[in-house]
Amino acid sequence: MSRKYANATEALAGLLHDDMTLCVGGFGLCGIPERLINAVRDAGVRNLTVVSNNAGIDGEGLGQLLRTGQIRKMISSYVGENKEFARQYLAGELEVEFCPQGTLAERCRAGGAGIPAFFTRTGVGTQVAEGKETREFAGQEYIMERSIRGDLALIKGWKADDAGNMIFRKTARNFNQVMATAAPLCVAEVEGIVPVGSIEPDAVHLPGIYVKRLICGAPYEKKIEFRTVRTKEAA
Amino acid sequence: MSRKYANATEALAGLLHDDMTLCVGGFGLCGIPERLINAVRDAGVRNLTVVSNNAGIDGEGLGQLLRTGQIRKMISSYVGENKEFARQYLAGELEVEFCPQGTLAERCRAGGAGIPAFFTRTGVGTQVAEGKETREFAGQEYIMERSIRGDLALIKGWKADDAGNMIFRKTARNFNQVMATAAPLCVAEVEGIVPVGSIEPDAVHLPGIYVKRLICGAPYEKKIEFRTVRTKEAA
Amino acid sequence: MPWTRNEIAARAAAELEDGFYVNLGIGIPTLVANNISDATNVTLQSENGMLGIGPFPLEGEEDADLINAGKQTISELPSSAYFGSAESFAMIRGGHIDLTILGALEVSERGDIANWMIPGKMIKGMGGAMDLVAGVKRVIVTMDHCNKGGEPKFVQQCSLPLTGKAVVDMLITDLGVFERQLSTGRFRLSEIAPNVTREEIAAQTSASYDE
Amino acid sequence: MPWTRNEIAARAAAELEDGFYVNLGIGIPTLVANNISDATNVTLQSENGMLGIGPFPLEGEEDADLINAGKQTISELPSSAYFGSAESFAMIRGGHIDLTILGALEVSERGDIANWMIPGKMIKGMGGAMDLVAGVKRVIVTMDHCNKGGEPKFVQQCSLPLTGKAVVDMLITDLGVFERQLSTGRFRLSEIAPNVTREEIAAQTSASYDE
Repeated sequence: MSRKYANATEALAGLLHDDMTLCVGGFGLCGIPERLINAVRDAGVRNLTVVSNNAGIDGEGLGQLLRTGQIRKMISSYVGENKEFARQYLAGELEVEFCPQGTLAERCRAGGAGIPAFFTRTGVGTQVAEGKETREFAGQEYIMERSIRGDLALIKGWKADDAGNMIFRKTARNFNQVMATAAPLCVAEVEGIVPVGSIEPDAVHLPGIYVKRLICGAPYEKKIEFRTVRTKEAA
Repeated sequence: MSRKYANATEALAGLLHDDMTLCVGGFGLCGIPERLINAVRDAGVRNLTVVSNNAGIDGEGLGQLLRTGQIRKMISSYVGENKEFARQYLAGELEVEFCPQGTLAERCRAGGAGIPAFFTRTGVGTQVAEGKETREFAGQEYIMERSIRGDLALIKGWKADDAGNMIFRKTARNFNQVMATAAPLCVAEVEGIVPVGSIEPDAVHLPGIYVKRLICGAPYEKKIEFRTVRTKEAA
Repeated sequence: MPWTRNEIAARAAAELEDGFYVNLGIGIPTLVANNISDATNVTLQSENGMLGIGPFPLEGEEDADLINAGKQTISELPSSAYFGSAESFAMIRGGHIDLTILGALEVSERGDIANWMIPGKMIKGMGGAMDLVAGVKRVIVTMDHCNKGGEPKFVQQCSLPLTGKAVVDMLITDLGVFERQLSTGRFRLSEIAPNVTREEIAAQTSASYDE
Repeated sequence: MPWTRNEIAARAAAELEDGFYVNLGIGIPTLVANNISDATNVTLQSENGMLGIGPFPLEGEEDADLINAGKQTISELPSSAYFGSAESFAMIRGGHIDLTILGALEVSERGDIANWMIPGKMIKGMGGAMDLVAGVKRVIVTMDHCNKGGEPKFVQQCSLPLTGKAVVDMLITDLGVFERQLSTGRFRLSEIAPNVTREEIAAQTSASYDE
């Protein structure tokens, strides 16, 4: 029973439907599952709820699904890089739940870890607390936050073996690790599928139990949002 | 400002006092901070609360602190391998809070992650639920569990650099990773201190932010509780 | 003839499906590992932080850093992965493990299980058992039908402190197999060991169950 | 003469202590990195999952997989470590970061901060700012004393949606430094930019503070 699929469309076959909730990894354009997002676009499923820290940029990443109007609701912490997002939001075409980045990560972790709710200080006294239960612990006020669990997780890794064991590369790990746990099913794209045994068991970032289907999406032309450099003299 | 200390006694200098709570890593005798435990024994501090999955065996690991009567209370999930524990417990000399292993790990994680309480299904309808708030989420009953935060964490790693970045080896990782986060201060012993730069940034299991003091405790004569083998023919 | 311990384990092993992630308890459940067919690709989880438990090591190759939740030396596989205890139980509690097979002191007719404590006698602690019965998708108990004193362990109501309430999905004893029905929450006797009669089982059971 | 943006950053950098773990926000806080003395060993955290942020990469060495929370390309150090977002914010929320330096739209006299939203205008989201102000041990805000329209940003009560309530420990503007007193919860003007008078500051401030 191999996890390997030939391409994103095949890897998603039978898993997509209207009105579903997708948990999507990535931070900005860094470590986003672009092949899988494109396949969701091509599949044409609509009315999606998407849990993702960001919403891509115009025409890139989740920006593609915004452009096609497939997303009904976003749960995100920061969407500043996306003009189409702003337009749809202000026009009332898109529902948005802004969630602090750490609370978003923790709500997804909780969803993956069987914890329906937890308390956090993040957001106390702000709009984020509105409508939420608060409680004092040791004289401090906390908000109760609910877990997030999607129908399907889409993530991007660096290398994986056919047992699903995965490693990420540098800051491209970000939300991919936690999103993989936050749905009963996770489909992953990686830059290389390696033989079982070539990832050191102590080096695994995401154990194969979380990764049900796998594609190699290489070659990648990774986009950079803000290219900042120093000159040799300054170094 | 180096993290390196010459030995366990020096690494713990100024950090120990009566009535304190220690969070101690290890599972059985696997990955226990034995040098640091011995230094706690030699320091003679008393009335300790110790958070640790197990209590060592007679005369090994935390069994040493039981023998000297330095522990007032244990928070553990399993102590079946320690006769002195059983004796003190039945004699009323030792207070024990039994906590399911996963709940123990999660309570310590919560303590390290700024989460004062969370809900879990573990223990619903059992003694563990007694006196605890319960609540329904989506028709299921959950218990509210409180975080654990100690005064000092003692852990054992495999290798670390002087920035405190640490890697563990095989199943000796166990509770060490999470205990390191569950106190404002963590002292670690490792089998080798390596130059900064020799641990790949993607391979770090425990970032140096959690590790304030460090000793090399080598050489180790690691104990095995239950030696189980197969013969070559059976292989 | 009642099933032997190994036959109970073999019957439990028949519940494993290809691709399953499984956590095995101590005792009869440990024997399940030897009864997994080569055609079934099963990954064993150890709650102290490992996926992909290999066989016991060859003599001389024991590694103190490589043990299972029963603290026995084990070996790793090419597909193994290690992680910490918090992640291990996030995996268990989050419903990512397909099946756990555990021993028990008592199982009740409503699916309660008691396997961690005999007041005044056994004070070892529950270890990971409460987390496993609460978090794993399917819970199978393997145990002798009666205790050493000949008294039923499959009972109307557990007399010992519970490990979990209404969590057992299947009970396999030396006398037969009982499956708990989702619809009623009651067990149904679905299989009988060779040459054991329904009457013999009924006589050694204080739990009420469907035939 | 009011401080320049870089002078504000330099003043903030003086708050860093040897061994500190620090998270820097976007804008003036980013400039703090260039003002850290070589004698002070400070580790910078990036909330997208990194400890030990290095300088911007040399041209041609940019790596799309290596960015900071502002999505700018950065470099790594020999002491760097990567981790996922859940762990990154466990670190932040758990109080393991010593100091965060952030920009702000408004700071109130009780230490409230607003820096994520202008209703009907700026709808970018709060990112990690709410987690930082709630979780980090010490919060320093660096900002211009007045907005582009010349109106005070250090106010009696924030008019914009809050990022955090009573969380700012120190405020550094182009005109001076305000430290919030643990005992009273009120700010005290502790330092004045060269050739700026107390009266000038008072005139450009709607917050009440101690002298």
